[in-house]
Amino acid sequence: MQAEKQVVPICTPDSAYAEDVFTVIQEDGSTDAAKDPKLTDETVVELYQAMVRTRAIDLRLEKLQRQGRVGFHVGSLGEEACILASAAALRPTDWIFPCYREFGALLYRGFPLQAYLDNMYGNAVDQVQGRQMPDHYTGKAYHFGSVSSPIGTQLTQAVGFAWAAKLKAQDVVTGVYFGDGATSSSEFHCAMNFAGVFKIPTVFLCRNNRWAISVPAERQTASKDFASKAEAYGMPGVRCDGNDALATYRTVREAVERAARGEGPTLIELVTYRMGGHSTSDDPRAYRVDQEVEGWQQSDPILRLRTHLVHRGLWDDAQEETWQSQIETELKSCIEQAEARPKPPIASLFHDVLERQPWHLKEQQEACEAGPRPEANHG
Amino acid sequence: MQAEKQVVPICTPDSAYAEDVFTVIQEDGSTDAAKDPKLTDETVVELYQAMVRTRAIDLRLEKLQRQGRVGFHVGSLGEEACILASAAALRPTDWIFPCYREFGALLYRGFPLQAYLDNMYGNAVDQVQGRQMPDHYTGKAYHFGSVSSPIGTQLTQAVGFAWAAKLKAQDVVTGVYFGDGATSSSEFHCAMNFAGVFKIPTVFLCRNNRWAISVPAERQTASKDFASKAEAYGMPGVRCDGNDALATYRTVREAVERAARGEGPTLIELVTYRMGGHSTSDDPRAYRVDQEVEGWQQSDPILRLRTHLVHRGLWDDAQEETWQSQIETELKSCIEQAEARPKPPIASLFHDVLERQPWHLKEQQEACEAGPRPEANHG
Amino acid sequence: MGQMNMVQAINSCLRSEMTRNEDVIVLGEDVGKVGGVFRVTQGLYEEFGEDRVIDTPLAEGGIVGAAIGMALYGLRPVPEIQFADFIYPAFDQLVSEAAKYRYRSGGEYTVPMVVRTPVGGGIRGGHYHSQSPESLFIHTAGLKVVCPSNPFDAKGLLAAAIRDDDPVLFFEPKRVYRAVKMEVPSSDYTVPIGQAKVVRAGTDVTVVAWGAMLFEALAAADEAQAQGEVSSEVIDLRTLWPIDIDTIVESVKKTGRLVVVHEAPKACGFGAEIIQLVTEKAFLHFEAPPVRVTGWDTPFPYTLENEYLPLKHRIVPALIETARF
Amino acid sequence: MGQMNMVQAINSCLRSEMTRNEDVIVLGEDVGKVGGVFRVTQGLYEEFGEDRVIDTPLAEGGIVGAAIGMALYGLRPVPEIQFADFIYPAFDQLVSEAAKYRYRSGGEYTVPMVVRTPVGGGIRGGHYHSQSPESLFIHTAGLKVVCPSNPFDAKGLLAAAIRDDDPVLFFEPKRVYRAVKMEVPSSDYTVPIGQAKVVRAGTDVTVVAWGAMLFEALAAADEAQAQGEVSSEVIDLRTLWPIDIDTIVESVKKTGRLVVVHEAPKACGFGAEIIQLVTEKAFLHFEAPPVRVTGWDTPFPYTLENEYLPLKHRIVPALIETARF
Ligand SMILES: Cc1ncc(C[n+]2csc(CCOP(=O)(O)OP(=O)(O)O)c2C)c(N)n1
Ligand SMILES: Cc1ncc(C[n+]2csc(CCOP(=O)(O)OP(=O)(O)O)c2C)c(N)n1
Ligand SMILES: [Mg+2]
Ligand SMILES: [Mg+2]
Repeated sequence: MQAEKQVVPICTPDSAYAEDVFTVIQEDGSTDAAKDPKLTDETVVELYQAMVRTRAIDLRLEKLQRQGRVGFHVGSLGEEACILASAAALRPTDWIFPCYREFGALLYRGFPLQAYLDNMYGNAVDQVQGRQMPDHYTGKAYHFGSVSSPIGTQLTQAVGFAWAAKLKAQDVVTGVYFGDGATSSSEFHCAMNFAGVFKIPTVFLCRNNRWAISVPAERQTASKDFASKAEAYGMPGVRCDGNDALATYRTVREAVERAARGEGPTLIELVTYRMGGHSTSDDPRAYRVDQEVEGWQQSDPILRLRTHLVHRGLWDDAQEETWQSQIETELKSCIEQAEARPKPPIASLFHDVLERQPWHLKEQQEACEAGPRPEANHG
Repeated sequence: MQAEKQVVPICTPDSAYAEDVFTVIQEDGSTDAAKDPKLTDETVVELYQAMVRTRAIDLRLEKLQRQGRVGFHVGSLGEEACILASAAALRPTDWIFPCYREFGALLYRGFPLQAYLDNMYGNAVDQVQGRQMPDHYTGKAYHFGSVSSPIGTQLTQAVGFAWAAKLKAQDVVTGVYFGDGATSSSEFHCAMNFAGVFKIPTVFLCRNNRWAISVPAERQTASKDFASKAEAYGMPGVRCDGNDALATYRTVREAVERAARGEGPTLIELVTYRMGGHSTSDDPRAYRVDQEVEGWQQSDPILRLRTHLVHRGLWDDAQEETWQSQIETELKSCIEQAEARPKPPIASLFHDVLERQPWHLKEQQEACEAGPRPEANHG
Repeated sequence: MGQMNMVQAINSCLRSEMTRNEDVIVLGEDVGKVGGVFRVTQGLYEEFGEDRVIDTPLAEGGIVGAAIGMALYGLRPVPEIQFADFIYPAFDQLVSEAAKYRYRSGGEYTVPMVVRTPVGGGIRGGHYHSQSPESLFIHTAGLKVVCPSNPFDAKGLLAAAIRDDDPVLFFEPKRVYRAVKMEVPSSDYTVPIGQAKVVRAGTDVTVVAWGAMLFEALAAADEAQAQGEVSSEVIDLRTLWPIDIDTIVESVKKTGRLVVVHEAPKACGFGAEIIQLVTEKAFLHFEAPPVRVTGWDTPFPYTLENEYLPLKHRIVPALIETARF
Repeated sequence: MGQMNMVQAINSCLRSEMTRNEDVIVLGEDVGKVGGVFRVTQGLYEEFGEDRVIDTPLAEGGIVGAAIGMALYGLRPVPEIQFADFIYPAFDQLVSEAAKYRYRSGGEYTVPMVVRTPVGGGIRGGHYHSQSPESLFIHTAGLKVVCPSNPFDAKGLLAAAIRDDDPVLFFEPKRVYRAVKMEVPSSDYTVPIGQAKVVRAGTDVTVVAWGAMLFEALAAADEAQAQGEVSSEVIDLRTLWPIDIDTIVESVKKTGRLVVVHEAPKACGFGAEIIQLVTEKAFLHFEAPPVRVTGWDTPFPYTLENEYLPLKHRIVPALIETARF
């Protein structure tokens, strides 16, 4: 990476994305004062560092998966601004309902990297006891939900959660992440509709990364964009440059404040791009051209924020190097730990189905524990 | 009913419905030439007659239900224009996917009243063999679907049906009926979205009758109206006076033509009012004020079209009387027939589950036929 | 104390639970002003206000999804699904989410929610107002399933369900709603989840039933006694899952015979499961093949509904034949 | 003829059915350009074009609802649900609509649709990429349910399903997708729906299995023979519903013993139904209690997946114990 002043183009959208996207960071790293969220030096550096860390973790996990050391990973390459800056804009008292690409947001809130890696390895220390696939973490203490795979289900839950807070007159906003594909789901419709009717303090964070596995955004909807779907539910919709950390921060923050004031939900379309495969199971070359990827790489969200930092004199090559090597050290140690830990015990299979273990699961646990072992277990 | 010239106000909407509704019939029965669909005398009289007939049947069925002779009825009082004029505007080659209030549309297409009443009585002659509740008819020969109770399920099916026709390059449009409440369903979202993306020749006929059982329209959505939901799916949305038969005809016809030209779907909000209870099981006085009902009664869709007929010199009291008595005669005979007919045989329970009766249903049929009879059967 | 039917008993329970704990809220289609299409929530809107008795848009997935979110927050939502037949739009939220939250989060999150919904036939509802989908939810690990047969149990079980920290499907036999009256305390009490009840002692054959069919089983037991001198022990299951297997096994060990009655279709219905659980624990005690008397493997019909339901006329011969096997 | 794995066999079937009948169309998420996440539909988009191999928006309810509409029109749609775990948003359309159309319309309308979806564990998919929801659909009158265990049957059964006039749930055991190769004719043929197959003859105990567990049952049969001199007769069910009960009953009449193996949770799983059907027809032939070897009554786990699945190590003792009972 070059720390010299450079020009990073504003997100290079194809024609479908060309209009009216809210942008703050200019090509040279400067900002439009009227739009700038005016983050402190500390906050903006922290945000940048979190984005860099998220990417480093992503890249490492992809490698571990290829080496067969981790079973699966679903990453956020290219979506670091839209994920981290939105997380930063939510207040610590607000709750995040994740899709599955937001481990960066969880870590941003202080969730230990070690705990995240224990989840990736599904070991005995994993909070979810190796019961779920990698990247299906949970972080209640961090005001962060529980990842599940079915697309969209978190949306109505995020609305119900914020609704509960509203009924209790507690100042809680929920921020819920989902993809462009998820806007086609039933859950999106139910969640947006309920949120609109009951003026629920939920901020809908649509990561429009252009792809739903192999299906392009224009196959999800004939509407002119995703933000404009808000009108059908009587709420405002905003299109925001999701590769621009400052634009994302500002847009999300305003929606959070609006929600907290009791003015109801907002739909935010964060225009970004999934630079990697859908997950480690996917090879995107089967359905999209390199050119498209290369185009978006030029407005890499990390480069864009870095240009801004450099413009403000807050970051240089030396700092970058130190930070990268700090991340490497931390990652190395956490991976070692996670790999050294044993698998969860058999008993873990049979608990937490219900609050108290019913007789049939007690019997099944006994049978399983007593029985012969399978030839091979994963892990 | 008065056949003298009278003033019938244009649908008396409360404030929520006040704006931009497409209307053709003026208070004095005249029309705005630019908007008038210019129906022939014959067509408009036929349409009026069908509306009157529909109402007479509704009223009789309500009575029969109160007398315990029919199990249930879900009627269309006040919605005759929106149902009949839309059915009239669809071409005979187009297919209707009904909600559950559209027996009038089925009869308009020539389905025998006798067959409808056999369905109401669930007797042995009923096409569906008394398997479903009253008002769950089917009319394939009339290009009319099969009524089921779950809200919204017909919507995606109507889209799939029209899509199939489109794939086969056959000139078929589907018209699908649903209520304001149904716009909250998952099915509405899926259907509108698929129709938009694939430019399916479906006309979405939203009977906004203001109520979903006891839930008012403003509890279904925070959007300014239902028509404007179309934008989220990249299709046009139209608000039309659903108590104005000519406005409805014109609006639906244009959408049908548009669909047939390959220009895709249209959402039509037909602004009307459910003048009766939700069904014979409902007492609307528990949740709405008489004033509201009375207000809407003044723009009764039948009165409005009649005023237009009188204005055109096409209808008078004598004709009305003859027509009413014709309906009565027909109804009386059909009811007598339907009541005289036996219940379906036990065998009818065990067929049509699958194409060929599998062994277990054969055994179950034998057991049922051989077994003792229950103390009482309905019917 | 006073005579109540099941509608009144459930209403009384909701009222007392909502008074006891302001985290209890009710939501669903038509539950507010009109008090539900069966009037089970009548008066709650007036008493607790529109924030706690919420008429929702017409979307079961939204109702249950939002209720799960409320439960995650710490409320105790009691969503109503107007008819069990309309629970399918919420199926994903129930099966993929409510049932799995505790397990998948390692116990971090729980969903203390009670989904109330009327089940069963007997009101001339045809395909879509008559279904009994309990086995779909019993098959789904992580849910409790309850179905009371009478007003007293309905009130006590619903109170227990609302205070329970697991998601509960609370099936209300609509045929019983107004058909049975009994003494029900106006004070609050619970009937524990997970306990069946022997409601008629007998020696020749064990009959397991629940909900509306319990009364058919009882009537059949009387008739089998009169007609064939067969002594039937009738068990009201009350909680379907987790099942109180001990009570059933104990009875079968005594009678050696088992008949299970349910309205749902036979194939993969709960009857097969109950019988196989008993087989696993007491096979050698069977003196006759265990028998199911159930709805047929067809959609639920309208006109011939009484031919479809496993009413007394079909239970009596099953009892006599099993006893005489 | 040629060696094919199951992915290739299903692909070959789709290709030949689409060639044979232009009313056959494929739709679903990612089925087009990329050929499905398991590559089952690979090449079809290029061969038949985007009108007949349709990438849809992300909405299973929309996919199945639209497919039903297409089938009503007269097409033979073959929607793909990416994983059976994601079929629940389409549950209402399947259970309330597809299953009931013929019955509720008095035979006027039919839904010749085949819903293809991968089922089962063995790919480290955790809760949501491993489920086997067959019993939910067997419980629903009006659906056929098929689950082949090998490439030859997969091709033949899928062809039969596509030509069938009833809605068919076609469950593809993803663990088998690329694990087994065998000779599969490149020409088209059908394997009739509703016929099980005895794939290993034996005298001591009958084992019923399907899909991926068939291979575990076979391996267990060999091991039980070697370890305990138990002779197992293994039946590959192939069609789950309507079930070929005769083949099973005939076998049980010979062996007197029955073990059913399935991946789905035990409670209200298909195992209980199969056993009770045999009980109803051949109770007196049981020389030992019939036994289930199934997934546990928990969500499907990740790390300990092989402890969850009813693999050989759990089937062998069941065979030996049952035989020695
Ligand atoms: C209900 C459901 N259907 C299908 C899938 C399989 N699936 C997983 S991710 C995905 C695409 C999601 O795309 P999008 O919403 O745009 O999110 P992104 O992955 O781009 O962040 C699909 C189809 C699923 N997880 N859940
Ligand atoms: C999925 C589902 N949920 C609930 C019901 C019960 N129900 C029947 S009609 C109705 C209201 C429908 O309102 P709307 O869509 O406005 O149609 P209208 O009756 O006014 O014509 C409800 C809630 C149902 N039939 N299906
Ligand atoms: Mg995406
Ligand atoms: Mg309405």
